[in-house]
Amino acid sequence: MIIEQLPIINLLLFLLMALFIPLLKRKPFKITLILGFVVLGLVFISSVYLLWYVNNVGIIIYTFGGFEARFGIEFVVDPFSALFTTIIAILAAIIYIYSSGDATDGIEKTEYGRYYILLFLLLMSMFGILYTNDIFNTYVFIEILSITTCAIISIKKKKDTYTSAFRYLMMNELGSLSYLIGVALIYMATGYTNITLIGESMSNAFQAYQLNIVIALGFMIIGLGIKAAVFPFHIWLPDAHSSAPSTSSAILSAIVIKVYILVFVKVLFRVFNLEILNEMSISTILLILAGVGMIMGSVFAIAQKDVKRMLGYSSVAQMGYILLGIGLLSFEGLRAAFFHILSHGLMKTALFLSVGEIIFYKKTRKVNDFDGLGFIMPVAMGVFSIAALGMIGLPLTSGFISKLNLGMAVLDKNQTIFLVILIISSLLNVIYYLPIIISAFLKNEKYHYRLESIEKTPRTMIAPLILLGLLIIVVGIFPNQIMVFIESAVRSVMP
Amino acid sequence: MDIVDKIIENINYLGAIALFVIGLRIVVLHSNLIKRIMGLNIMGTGVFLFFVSIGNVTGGVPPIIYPDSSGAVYINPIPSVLILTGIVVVVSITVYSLSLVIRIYENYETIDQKELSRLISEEANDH
Amino acid sequence: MVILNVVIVVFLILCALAIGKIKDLLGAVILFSAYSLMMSVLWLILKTPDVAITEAAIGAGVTSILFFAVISKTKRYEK
Amino acid sequence: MRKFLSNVLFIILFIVLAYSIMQMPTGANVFVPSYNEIARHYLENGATETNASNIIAAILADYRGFDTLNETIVLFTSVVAVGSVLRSTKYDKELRDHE
Amino acid sequence: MNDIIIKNITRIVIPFAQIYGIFVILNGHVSPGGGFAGGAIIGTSLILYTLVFGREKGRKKFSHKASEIAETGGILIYVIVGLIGLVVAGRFLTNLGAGFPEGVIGNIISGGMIPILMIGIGIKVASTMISLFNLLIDEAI
Repeated sequence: MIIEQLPIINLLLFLLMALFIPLLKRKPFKITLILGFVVLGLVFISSVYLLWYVNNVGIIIYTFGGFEARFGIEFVVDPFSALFTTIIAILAAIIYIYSSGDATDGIEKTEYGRYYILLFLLLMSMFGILYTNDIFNTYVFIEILSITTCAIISIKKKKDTYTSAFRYLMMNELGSLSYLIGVALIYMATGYTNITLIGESMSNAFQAYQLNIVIALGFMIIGLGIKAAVFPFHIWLPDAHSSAPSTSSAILSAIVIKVYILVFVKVLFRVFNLEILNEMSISTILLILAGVGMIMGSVFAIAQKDVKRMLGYSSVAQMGYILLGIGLLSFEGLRAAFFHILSHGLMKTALFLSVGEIIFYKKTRKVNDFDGLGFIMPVAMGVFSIAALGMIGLPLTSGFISKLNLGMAVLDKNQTIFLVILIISSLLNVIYYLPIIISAFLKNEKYHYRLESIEKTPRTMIAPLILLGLLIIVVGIFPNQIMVFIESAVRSVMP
Repeated sequence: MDIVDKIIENINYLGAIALFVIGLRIVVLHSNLIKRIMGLNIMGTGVFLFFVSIGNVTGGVPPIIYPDSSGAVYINPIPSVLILTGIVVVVSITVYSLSLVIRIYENYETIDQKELSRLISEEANDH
Repeated sequence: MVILNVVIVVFLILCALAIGKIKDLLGAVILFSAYSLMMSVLWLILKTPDVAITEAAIGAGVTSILFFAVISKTKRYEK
Repeated sequence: MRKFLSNVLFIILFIVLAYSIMQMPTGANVFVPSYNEIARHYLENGATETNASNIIAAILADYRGFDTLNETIVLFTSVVAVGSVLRSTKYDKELRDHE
Repeated sequence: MNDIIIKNITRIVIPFAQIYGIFVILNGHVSPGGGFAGGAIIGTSLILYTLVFGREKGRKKFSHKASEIAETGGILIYVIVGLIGLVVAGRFLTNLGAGFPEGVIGNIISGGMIPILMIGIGIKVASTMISLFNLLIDEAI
């Protein structure tokens, strides 16, 4: 059946695209771009089809080489992985169209080929991480992801990108090796690498070797926490995300750290199970980390003068929101977290891409230089405003829905203190986003820029921005259609 | 001497953990970038040693099956396979980070983390 | 065999500590390649010849050469 | 002082890990949990299922072949990444002359 | 380096090293070794050649274009073998079920696709090692 082969075909399409880019070096670059777009389109169609299929027919289990799952490697496409691969495909397609507008800021022309190779390998590894049902296979995919994420930062040949990429790489590696030693401990206690089998034998192992399982979970949480920029481990993020080219920042901030948090969810709920988590009172630790992150991320963001650094710190705060939803360990909490992964993905992509356009044409990254920009670049600034209002949590945007859900989930678990933190964090968001919008639309510009610059903006850059703005509003007005898929994803993770 | 016997019995695990911790210490505390990469390698080999010790069997033989060698006890082959993959991954990471070190040295004339942070903050103040 | 195993593990730990302490990066790389070689011997003792061959070729061979190449491009002494 | 404190921290980490490992079934024998039916299956049927006498190669390239594919992709990625950081200027010139 | 002893010894050693590497790759499924180890041995021998005879000669032996082809070629072998399994037996990377030659256990020709994959891995590792080394030393500061 062809439908069973779709996950591996998705991965192979990305891989073959990456392999064929060097062969197209002598041809005009447009051919590569169009081919890449075709690949992304095919993958998008197949992931949407898979999403429909797993929600209506049943989950797909694919084993390599025709062996039983426990002997080989297994792919599982369930509502969880199908939903998030679709989201990644949408965001990646939008970012891809934007980046083809010849405005990948700071990347030399000779590096375009390599940039797209790395981009497709990055997408492949993220799809693989979501599909695979094997903790060691996850590790290998995570390593591909680590190298490619660092490489799409350091591809911009600037002084500061090298240092931030190096620091990011070191932190990433500490994370990977922590994850790997967690895998080793789990393998030692259970003897499996397949997630389903580990989940079945985990309760027995926990009875026998309690301390070791706790340590394994600790290593995995720390390892994935470093990679997902959970609060005390976030120190690499602002440097890395702000020095990267704009399209890379959008990918890193909107997609990559989310993928790590999804692995985190998989590890928490599938490798370990709810009983063990409750017994270890892991919920409290996660909630405290989330609360501190939500406040501190926003506070740091207020202090920034550089727009991209500000957005980076804002991501730290938003990861706190997602972690809050996960830390509640309840159906509502996980639903809110998954919805926020989607809505934050949309909003952060919109913010980074619109800022990227502003940086590309105005050559400034200072927050103070945004005065009067709303008249010069109405589209970029308009989308920026919609996304920023979404971040604040205004009604009619997707951010409002996720905050509403999160608040209800918090109340459901009687953790009123976190509702207060949520509101404080939203207010802090107002402090750093609103002045930018006000100064952009209400103040007069300090300097005179020629109006022609707007006309030069390629359509491939404007269209994705408008699409993102519309998506944010549409998701905010009609959340129920998407909630169906999210709820079935939550049910597949949390039985 | 019970404890000494216990240590000798578990020497490979203890060595693996010791190497992991020493490597971690070098990565976190050392300011020289090349040393940090070496620390990463040491950490990696620590984890690999841990894995391989899981699969070890006293008196076992490597899992290569000849038709006439029935009755032998083989070691567990799975950890070795995972490690073969892991070694190559660590080499790739090492090379990439070394290339970054070359570029950092070219731009800042130093490979010392402390000096590097000082130079970067000075530059930020200049702007 | 057990004694050899213990001796090698102790040697590895001492090597790792020395890599942390030594100021001369060239010396550190030489120590590192000795470390890798000992590691491959340890893997022979643990009956994983495949890993031992790979470690000897990649860890002791290629990685050390790459470290040497980078040190020749940058600084030899830590200060 | 700071160095001393951090050293103490690392030693504590080592002791905790070592203590926890001592609780595990660390004996190098065939009765540990990791030597389970999967490992036995590989050793007993691996040779006939794949027709390779080196079981490690059989697992590497057959049972877990997909891992190995990923790992060659890691190598490919590292070449591209290193190339994007360090491109020999000479090769650049060759390329420019070619165009 | 301009030392006649080193040059002559290298000339003698390198063929043996390379043959040994090929031996390790081809015997991967019947004895310890395999693609990683053998590829690394071949890569190291090429690095040795470049170190002794200089970059120019090293480039001539293993040009940039060749390394590029080898790099994509290694993965492509793997993917094509996997796709054969997908088409014939319905699963990616199927071995004996997809009709790869079984051979006699213990012989060089046995194990179905395993030797083919090992050759692919070997090519990939060897070319990666040499091209990474070239990139690192070619860097003009």
